[in-house]
Amino acid sequence: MNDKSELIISKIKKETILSLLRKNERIDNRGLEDYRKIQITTGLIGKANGSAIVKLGDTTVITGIKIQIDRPFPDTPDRGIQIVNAELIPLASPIFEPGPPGEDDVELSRVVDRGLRSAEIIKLDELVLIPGEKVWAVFVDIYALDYGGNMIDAAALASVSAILTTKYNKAIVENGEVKITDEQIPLPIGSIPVFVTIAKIGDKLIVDPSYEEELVMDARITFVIDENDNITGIQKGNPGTFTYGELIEAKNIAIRVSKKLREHLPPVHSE
Amino acid sequence: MNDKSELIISKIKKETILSLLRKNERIDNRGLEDYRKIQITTGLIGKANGSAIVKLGDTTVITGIKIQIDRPFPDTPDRGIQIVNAELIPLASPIFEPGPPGEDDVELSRVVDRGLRSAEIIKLDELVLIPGEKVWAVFVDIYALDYGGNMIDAAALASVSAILTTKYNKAIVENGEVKITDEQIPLPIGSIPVFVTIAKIGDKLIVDPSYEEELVMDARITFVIDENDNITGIQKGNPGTFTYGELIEAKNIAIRVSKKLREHLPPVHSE
Amino acid sequence: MNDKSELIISKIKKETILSLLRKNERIDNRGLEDYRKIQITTGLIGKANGSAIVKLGDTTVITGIKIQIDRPFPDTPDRGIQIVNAELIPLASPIFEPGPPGEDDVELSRVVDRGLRSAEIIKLDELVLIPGEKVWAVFVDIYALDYGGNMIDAAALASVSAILTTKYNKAIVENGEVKITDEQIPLPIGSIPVFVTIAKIGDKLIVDPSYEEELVMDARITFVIDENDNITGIQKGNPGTFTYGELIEAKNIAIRVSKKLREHLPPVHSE
Amino acid sequence: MNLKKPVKLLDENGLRTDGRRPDELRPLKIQVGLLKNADGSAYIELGKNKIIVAVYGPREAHPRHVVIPDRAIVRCRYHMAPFSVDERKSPGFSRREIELSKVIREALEPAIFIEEFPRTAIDIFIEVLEADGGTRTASITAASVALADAGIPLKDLVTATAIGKIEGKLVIDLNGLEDQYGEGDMPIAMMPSLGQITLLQADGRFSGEEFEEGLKMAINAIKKIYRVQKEALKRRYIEISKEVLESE
Amino acid sequence: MNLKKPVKLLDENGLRTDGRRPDELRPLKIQVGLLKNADGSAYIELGKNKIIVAVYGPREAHPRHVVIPDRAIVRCRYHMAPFSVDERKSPGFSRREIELSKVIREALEPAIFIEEFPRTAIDIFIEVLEADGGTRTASITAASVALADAGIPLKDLVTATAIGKIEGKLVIDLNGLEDQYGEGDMPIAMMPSLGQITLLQADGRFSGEEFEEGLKMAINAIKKIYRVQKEALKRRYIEISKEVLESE
Amino acid sequence: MNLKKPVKLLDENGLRTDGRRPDELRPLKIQVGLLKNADGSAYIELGKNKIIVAVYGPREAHPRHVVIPDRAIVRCRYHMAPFSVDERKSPGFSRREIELSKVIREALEPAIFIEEFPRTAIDIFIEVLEADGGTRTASITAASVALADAGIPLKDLVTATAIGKIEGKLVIDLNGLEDQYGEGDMPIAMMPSLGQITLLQADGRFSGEEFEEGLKMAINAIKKIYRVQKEALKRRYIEISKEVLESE
Repeated sequence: MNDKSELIISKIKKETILSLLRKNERIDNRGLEDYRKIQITTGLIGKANGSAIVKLGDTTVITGIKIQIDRPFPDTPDRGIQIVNAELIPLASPIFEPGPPGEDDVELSRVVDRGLRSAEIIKLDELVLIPGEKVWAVFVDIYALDYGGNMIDAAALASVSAILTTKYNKAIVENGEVKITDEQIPLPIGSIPVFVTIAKIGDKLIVDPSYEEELVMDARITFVIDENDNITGIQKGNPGTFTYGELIEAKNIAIRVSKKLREHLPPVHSE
Repeated sequence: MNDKSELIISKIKKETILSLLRKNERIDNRGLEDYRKIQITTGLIGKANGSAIVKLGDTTVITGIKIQIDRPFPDTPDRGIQIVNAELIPLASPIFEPGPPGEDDVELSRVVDRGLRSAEIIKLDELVLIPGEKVWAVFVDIYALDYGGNMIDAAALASVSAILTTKYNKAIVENGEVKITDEQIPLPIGSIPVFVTIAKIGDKLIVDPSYEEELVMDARITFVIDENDNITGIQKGNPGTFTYGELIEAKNIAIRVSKKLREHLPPVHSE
Repeated sequence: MNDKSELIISKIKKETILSLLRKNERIDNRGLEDYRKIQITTGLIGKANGSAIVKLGDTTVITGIKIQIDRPFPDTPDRGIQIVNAELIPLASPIFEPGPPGEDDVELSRVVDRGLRSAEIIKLDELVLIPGEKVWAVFVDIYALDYGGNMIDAAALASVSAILTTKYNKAIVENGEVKITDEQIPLPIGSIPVFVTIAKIGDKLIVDPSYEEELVMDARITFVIDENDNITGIQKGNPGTFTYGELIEAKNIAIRVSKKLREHLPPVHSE
Repeated sequence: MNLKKPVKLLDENGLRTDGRRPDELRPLKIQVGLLKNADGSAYIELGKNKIIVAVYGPREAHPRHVVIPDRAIVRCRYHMAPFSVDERKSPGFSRREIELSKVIREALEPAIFIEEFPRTAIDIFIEVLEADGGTRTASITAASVALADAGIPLKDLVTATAIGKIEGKLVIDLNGLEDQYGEGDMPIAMMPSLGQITLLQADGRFSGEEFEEGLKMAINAIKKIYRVQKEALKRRYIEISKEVLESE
Repeated sequence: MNLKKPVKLLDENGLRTDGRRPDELRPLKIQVGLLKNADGSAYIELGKNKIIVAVYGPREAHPRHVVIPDRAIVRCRYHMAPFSVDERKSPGFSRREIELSKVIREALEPAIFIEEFPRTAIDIFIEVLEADGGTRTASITAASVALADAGIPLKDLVTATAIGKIEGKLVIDLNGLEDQYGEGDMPIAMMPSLGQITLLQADGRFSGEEFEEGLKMAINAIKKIYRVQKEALKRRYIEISKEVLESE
Repeated sequence: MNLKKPVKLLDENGLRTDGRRPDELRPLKIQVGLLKNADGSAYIELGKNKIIVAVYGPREAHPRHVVIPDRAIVRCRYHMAPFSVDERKSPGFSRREIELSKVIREALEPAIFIEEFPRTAIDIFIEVLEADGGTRTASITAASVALADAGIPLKDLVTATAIGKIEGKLVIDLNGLEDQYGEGDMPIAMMPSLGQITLLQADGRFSGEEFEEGLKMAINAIKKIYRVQKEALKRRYIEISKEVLESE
């Protein structure tokens, strides 16, 4: 999204966004702390262990989960593996270029990965079959399908929803041999994080920036919030700045908004 | 060969090709179903298990075969491995660019690979040493040396000729251990495919297009034909089209021509 | 350093260098066989097994050594592993471009590697733990930090100094199991090579060319010399030429100069 | 193709593993214009296959050296999501995806009036979300609808299906199981109204007669799929018309 | 974060494994202008961290398509030497290094008057020679000094540190051990005189109160580091002045 | 170099494993102009080595930023076919091939009047079809002939061979076995008429005297190879003359 700032947004529209904000109004009539319409569909992809398509306003993103047996990393022999991979493919927007993942894809992957990991949504220590030898590896693959702003929150919603509804075949270890059974079981779930991204435009903080708002924003910050209002992740983005006061305010907004956002998530171990 | 259409062919030459074809004649005096002169040299490369250099008119291509013991693919534990790799290197033509294999290289590799595989020219199930553990891997490496049109047929001729004349050291399994013997044996050969490429220029179908003919052709289609006139592969190329009738005609030509082409192949298990 | 010749060096400076040389003088007042000021600092990097920063005039280069247990190469089951990797990073000079290692990086890596290997400075046959299974791998990573000419000699000085001062944990093999002990031991050292690079400018041979001298030189040649005045490596570079007589002279200079250069090396097994 | 079959692909009644007759297509659903950013888009479900296609263009072509002075360049990127198949696929482009991107592009380009858009690029992005045999043909079917949705003038839609051979018998529209264990697979794309075939591939083994019969079966099936394509486009036009009327 | 701790990170006296108090920084040394080729450079030692930064620019930007007509582009390349860490790192860029290059660039860019240098590039090259927790923040601290050394006009220096949580307690400037086995890590960069925060990340788990308290602790520590930065620059200016005087 | 020798490399009569005397070259065959597309080409067989070289140019250089206003750029790509060696080689470029491409280019460039062809590129493509020690020197020998065949004006041909050391004795033109188990290898290229050495490398261990003696031996051998090069070119000119005459 490096190039985004270069994209043309008409001067008039920019002026409109800014002058509305001065009155605490937004161009699409939302309140400053309102998310756009959220629609979550889970279980669409039959070959995936879990999947979710999230529509967040004009942004659409899909996450698919595949689970398979793998060798653990040498430094964590008694933990399963979680790998998050996000791609901003050119199908989703004229601003995404073909080619191998760039720094925006990498940042998105890593921010979602850390947010999931800090919350321990997937209890990796319960995914060990033979310590040091065989563990479950959970692949979380995120693809943008239509980009209309606030990719992080949409990608995180899709990923959390897919994880919560994932099913995989239980495996048992007998005499040092792993056997896959027919029993379908859900992932062991720890705490469930919600990602809230706040944009700063002028001196206003707004939740869930649309693409047009992103084009005029100074900076963005994402807070990852757990069920107990703890912060399990932060990522500031864009070359803009926040004051101490703005950060405290943004944190409070994020905690407040996270509760509403959380209601959209599918129930744990639902299908 | 994406760029080929961009290469300049003089308007006069183009007109000549087309007006001759209207009289069922070709610019190099061939009949519509004639191949250019074919010359096959096998066994040139001492360090390869098999090799063949094919000259097909102005096109020269070399295939070398290396055979070594490898681990089978997890989903085919009781089959040997066949890997085909073709490269259109810039040595062979100003239209081939340096750099990693592009889509033309990949298409050529895959078309030859599928044609060999469907015919089962190499009986992969006879190349197993220890099922799931050790099998023979056959590497078929194809390099263009001089490009004068109809790469697929030349590459296939070279590859089939190299396979038919390949020798490798027999291995025996004793007490679960593989031992390489000094006995040189040929590959287990199934049916032998012949590739026939037909170009459509205007409403004419011609066999074995030269480079100049490729520059004016609308479309090409390759049929892979076995000893019993079965079709074991098809690949249509170029953004042109065929009618149903043209395809039937092309198929009949291919079967007809394949018999003559087959006579050029070295005898099975020859050196 | 492909682009170096393109860099602008003022005509006046070039003339100055050449006319001084005609009088056997150099622009920085050195004699033709003098090295610039050499400063070697070892042991700076605590996490490396060995390290050295070398300043050679305006050139600064760092080598770090990491040693770890690895599987030997299949064709040398009873030898440890030596891997040399050099990178001319854009931090060090505006003439070094970002991106994966280019041909200059690769040449530097390979010249240093061969020079170390021919001298057998690291006795690789003493680094075997379980033949065919486990050996010590010595990674020699070289990074340019400031480029002021004669990278090969600076890189080699840094690498030799780092190797001579490397310490690693002794391992013992008990019942086919490798155990790492707490005892810190030095690498087994064979003969110690010194790299001497000579530039040819007009008909003059000068030692240790500075960057400005490299810009006007016709060719360069590096001799690697051991303690007994044997040549254990040569690499000619740049598209210039030498006569037979010049090569004999260059070899004699290199042997002569190597003795002085050798005095800068840290004592074997020092820290 | 050469693997041991775990199951019989045709039962005693001549029905296939999913209950279809030999000449029966899988359930087919096409949805047009669902993406907001793309100039044209389509989503296809064919059996368990789920594929989304976006078309951008005609638009400025860059880098400059790809520009062709007297026509548009057509580019195509066929990609399978890592979770679309049984074993997770690595996210990068495989050799198979590179080849299919090429043959799909060559199957679609003949239908486009590329001379009308000199110096531009038409980009076709295909993402396979779930795969179960026949993704290349379903991709072509969907992509030509997406091209139409983008307002790009076409000589005809391009419609595709595959002929297969299982238990020695020709069948239409192979599913994944039939593709893996059958004796032959022959994907075909054509411009149905013009009778022009734009893609033809095969592997496995077909006699000359099977080839001719298979082509005929495919052309019949293609006519059915063509109707579904046109209906999907019609629904989309009605939708747009409504939106336009409502916005006035 | 989630690994079993081999040691207690705070002892009975509330001291850390390296003997520091919770609010105590590691020994810090900054050296300016040590590289000859770079337009500006800095070397930082923070505890065991050893990092070198070179700045080139403003200079001609190429390839051309990256040029921005009304301002400079800022590029950043954060890299760790293979020997800088416990297990040898592969020399190529990891995903971590790609992300950190981006966030470091975004932390520094707000301080630069980029509008004053249209159509140019400012390149920041960071090489971590030894790493022991906190390399991104130490890199930012050093890089802003290198930018100043390059004579690039800055709104303020950028100064960075990290807040961590060990044994349930907030501490400043995590070392490698604390980073690996602690319960949280929150790197922060700011322009101290302007009170503008330019980087903020966190992982682990912090309550809202801890977040507020941590930010305050960080701002205090940043003031101390800021002094060290300014002193290092002052030393450099004196050095240069001497050189100039001597050369006259 | 350091491996245990499986065989004695010199027998009691002072003959080598392939029956040669120390100063004897392997059988050498050069064929010129065998490729139709290339502007110049040569095929060399030296013992079991089989190498083909194509030269294109002087031709337009692109991408543009590589153009040099006052001379031609010379580019070289040395590649070994996967089947050219004992163990199948991966088809991509190894570090060895990258280095050899560079040193071969630097060995040939001094012979080319590059100032006569400003703003152009001369491309040298080398494909090793079979390798058995000495491919770099055989490649140079063949490439200079291919350059001449392309009609590019040369100051002289470039001719190359290698000196080796086996069983403590200097020998000429190492074969693969001698290269692998010998004590030293010193490839040399020169313009024979001009007495200018354009490539010199060595590894192993040579005394100063061995270096001098080796150089002399190489220069002698190079004269023999030079004759073979010139004869091959002469045959080609006669061939061309005939073709021209016949076509008249």
